[in-house]
Amino acid sequence: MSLQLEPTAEEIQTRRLYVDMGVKDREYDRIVSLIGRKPNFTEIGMFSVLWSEHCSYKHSKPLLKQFPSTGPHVVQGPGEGAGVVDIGDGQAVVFKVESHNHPSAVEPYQGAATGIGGILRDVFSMGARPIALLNSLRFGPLTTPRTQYLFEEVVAGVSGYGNSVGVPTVGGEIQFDDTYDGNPLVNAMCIGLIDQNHLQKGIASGVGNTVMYVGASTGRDGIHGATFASEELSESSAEKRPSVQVGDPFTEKRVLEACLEMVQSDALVGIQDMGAAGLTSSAAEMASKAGTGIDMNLDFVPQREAGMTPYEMMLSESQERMLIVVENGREAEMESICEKWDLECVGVGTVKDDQHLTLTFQGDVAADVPVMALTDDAPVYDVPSEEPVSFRAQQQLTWQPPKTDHNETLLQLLSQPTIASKEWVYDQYDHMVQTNTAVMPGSDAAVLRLRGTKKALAMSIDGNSRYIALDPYTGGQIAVAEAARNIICSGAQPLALTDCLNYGSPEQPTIYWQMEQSTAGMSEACATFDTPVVSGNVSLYNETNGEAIYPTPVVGMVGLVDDLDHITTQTFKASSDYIYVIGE
Amino acid sequence: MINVHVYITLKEGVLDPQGQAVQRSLTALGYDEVDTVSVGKWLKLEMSDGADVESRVEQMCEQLLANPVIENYTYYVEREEKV
Amino acid sequence: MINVHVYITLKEGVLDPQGQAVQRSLTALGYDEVDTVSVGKWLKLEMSDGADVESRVEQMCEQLLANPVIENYTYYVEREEKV
Amino acid sequence: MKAAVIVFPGSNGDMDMYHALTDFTDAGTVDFVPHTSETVEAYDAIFLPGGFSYGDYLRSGAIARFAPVMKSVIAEANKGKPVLGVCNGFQILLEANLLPGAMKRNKHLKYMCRTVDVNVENADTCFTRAYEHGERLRIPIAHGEGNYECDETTYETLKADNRIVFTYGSDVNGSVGNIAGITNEAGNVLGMMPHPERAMEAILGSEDGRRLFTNIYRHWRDRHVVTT
Ligand SMILES: Nc1ncnc2c1ncn2[C@@H]1O[C@H](COP(=O)(O)OP(=O)(O)O)[C@@H](O)[C@H]1O
Repeated sequence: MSLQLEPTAEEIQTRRLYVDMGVKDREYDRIVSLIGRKPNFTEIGMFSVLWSEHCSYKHSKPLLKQFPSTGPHVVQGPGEGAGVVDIGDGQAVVFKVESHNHPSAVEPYQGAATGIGGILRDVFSMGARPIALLNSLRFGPLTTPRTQYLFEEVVAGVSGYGNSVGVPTVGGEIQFDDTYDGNPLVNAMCIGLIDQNHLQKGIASGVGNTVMYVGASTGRDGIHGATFASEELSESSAEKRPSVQVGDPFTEKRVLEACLEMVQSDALVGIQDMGAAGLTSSAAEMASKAGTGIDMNLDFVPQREAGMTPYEMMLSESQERMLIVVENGREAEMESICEKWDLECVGVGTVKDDQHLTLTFQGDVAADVPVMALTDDAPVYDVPSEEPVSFRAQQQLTWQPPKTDHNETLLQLLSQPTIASKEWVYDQYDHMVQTNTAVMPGSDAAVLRLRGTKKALAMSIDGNSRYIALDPYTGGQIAVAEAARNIICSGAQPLALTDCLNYGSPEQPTIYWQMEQSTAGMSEACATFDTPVVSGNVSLYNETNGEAIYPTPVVGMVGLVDDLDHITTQTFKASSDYIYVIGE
Repeated sequence: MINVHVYITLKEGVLDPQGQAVQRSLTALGYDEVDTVSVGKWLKLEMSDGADVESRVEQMCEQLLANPVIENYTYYVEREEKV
Repeated sequence: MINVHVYITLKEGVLDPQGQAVQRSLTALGYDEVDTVSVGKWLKLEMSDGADVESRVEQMCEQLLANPVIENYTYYVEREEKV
Repeated sequence: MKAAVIVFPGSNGDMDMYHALTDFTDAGTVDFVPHTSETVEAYDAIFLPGGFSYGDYLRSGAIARFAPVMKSVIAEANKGKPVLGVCNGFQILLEANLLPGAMKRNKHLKYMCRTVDVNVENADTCFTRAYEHGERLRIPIAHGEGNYECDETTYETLKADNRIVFTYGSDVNGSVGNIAGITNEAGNVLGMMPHPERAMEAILGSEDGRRLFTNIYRHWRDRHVVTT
């Protein structure tokens, strides 16, 4: 495909080609007025990904604002690759959860694997060493071959990637329910540890500094993945299949080690993962945060395939890539670190003061747009919300379980896949590598000791969408409370949390109402437990042929154990010990 | 009984980390005449012959043996023609 | 540039858990005409042609591509014979 | 004692191995030695850690076996220095022909991470002298390709020469004779799938791996430190 074959700016407008990219008419008009002309194909592509829900949070921003996100121990709240919380002794814990729902529905092994890769990069791009992974999974009932396949492959993908990189997967949760039949959820959380003086930001500051590309070369993978992630799944999703990204944990491991070496150098100014929307999002966001611009020459971008266009390069979602900004004149220091790890590290651009992202390709300007138009000027929608008619009726229900044989009921419950032991799953995860896992999967929260101290970290990921479907406000509170209980039961003080908001289409007033209510409930609980939200992710449009999933916010919480002696586990310890029930 | 050979590779454009690693290793060992390597699968099915072998094998590939999302397959039915 | 195809399988007598699993799945899916399955590798090398291609490929197989303790290999040099 | 922990691209048990040595033995120096290093001659003992060297692409250990450092590792092994390969390290030793046999995928084709029973079959090596013959240890395993395979003759030889050092308490992955660890003929090269470096501390579940490391050190000390 060559540049000439791309539709012109005129054609894009008259044939409304932007619609296929997920850009609405009024959004297109807004783009035209922001840049003062009609965008060309590369430009409209860049807007389409950055203005997608995944990158712009255009439907969810108002809801996220209500989360408490500050606190005396919060070093970095939402907005960077991951949240950062002080744990004393000059150290901080860095964590975030991220969804990879749609890619996993299409290609479960690679979808889950690349989800793990992405969340790892979010954490090590902050300069932190990843010390643990957790995952939260939702599938349809395990009774169909398709669900069995999805389940097996997702678990294999998590295992294949996480084990290889050498970060222990220490916990998670799994729910099976009809509501996820066509729309499985794969949320992954990563926790990292950092010496606070190594903390990094994704920022392109210092006019004249060099923008460098690190890691795997760029192919045509996942082009349009970010908008894809914000669209409903439908029959035609199958046609988009060849855009599947394949993960390479071996490269990830080398990128990880190289980045953790680079962050030790003061020549490194900024670093960001090329996640969804790859080069576009990393370049635009880094410049936006610094109030600068970037001139980038796409001829220097390492390419895996021949004949790639600027559009393809800018939208590629090839994995295991990072963008870094390096002090002018000190590029060789970064190059030599990367060479040691056998990684590409090439200068692709320069930081400018003109607040424009300007791309050249084969001597021509391929795109030239104001950075702020791509990022800050993305639309934010005030969405109508409406209480579903069923809600009041549900509240009136006074259902009592019929009196039955308790033993029988207990056995029935225990045989539910959602409740049954998850050993089959975590047996496939290396949960011990790095030799810090003091409480392994199988208890309420996993606990990792902090080497060289008396302290430990507890972590858990939880959600119960059935409660939220019944009563989103209370359900939201319950989600946070459950995570907090799991942390406390392990002997830790809850510190902060990260959340992944998985819902259907926000353009449905009743679904938006669920979002509003459940996040309000979560916010209240966060305030009560004094656990600010330091990072998170939103995954909307989880619908199949018009059917939305249950509202499924997932809470990942981290707590601090002051003394290793305080670690408590779930199991009964000895016969004839007393058993107490605490609470209502 | 006949042998059916099924060959599976990644679709074009799909990243092949295995192939890349093998190619680099070959270069390091001095086999620099090798430009690219792709790593695929070769399955040998021993099965009873029948009129619809081809269509059955295709079904098996679509359903189980290959992952049509990222892989292509070809197959070859080996029937003893000599003797 | 020529393509060389290398096919690697487990030696006869070495238990092939992967092949067995595939065979069981095929049976479960109703393909009971399949008796045994063996799962091997198919590597495609794109390389420059030369007089000693065969011996070089054999060396690569012996040294790296196959593990002679448990695996056998065969290969096939594909040269464009038409124009 | 100077110990070398070899780091291949993709190794991920190197830190764990390092801590096992530095935190629990009196080994004087423990260095990470990169795969590109030309020599390990200066070291008294060599450790190949777990992980996924070169992604374990093609076959586990197959590519790492040709890393530049391996020439010297093989040379030092042949001189009789203790060489311990754990998990991926074991796989590399097999590929390098320092140990006989090969690894296949686990019989259930899944990666497995759990703590298992491991029997000490030979308590008379420089690695195991601190254990009792027949002692049952609790040691974690974490691998997808630990299904040890060798031909009948090799197996008989291994048995006859007492080179099977560890076996699993039960058939966990399909290995011939439940083999979990073997040595070379001279007894100075040990490859094992279970991770003794993950069994060093009660807080992590088991201390049964400690004596292996302390004994390597003691073995060296007995030979090199003149006590009066
Ligand atoms: N996807 C998963 N990955 C890793 N561990 C998991 C996963 N799902 C469940 N577990 C582990 O299994 C144990 C039981 O999980 P679950 O049945 O969800 O119980 P609970 O309701 O107490 O959280 C927990 O320790 C959890 O960490």
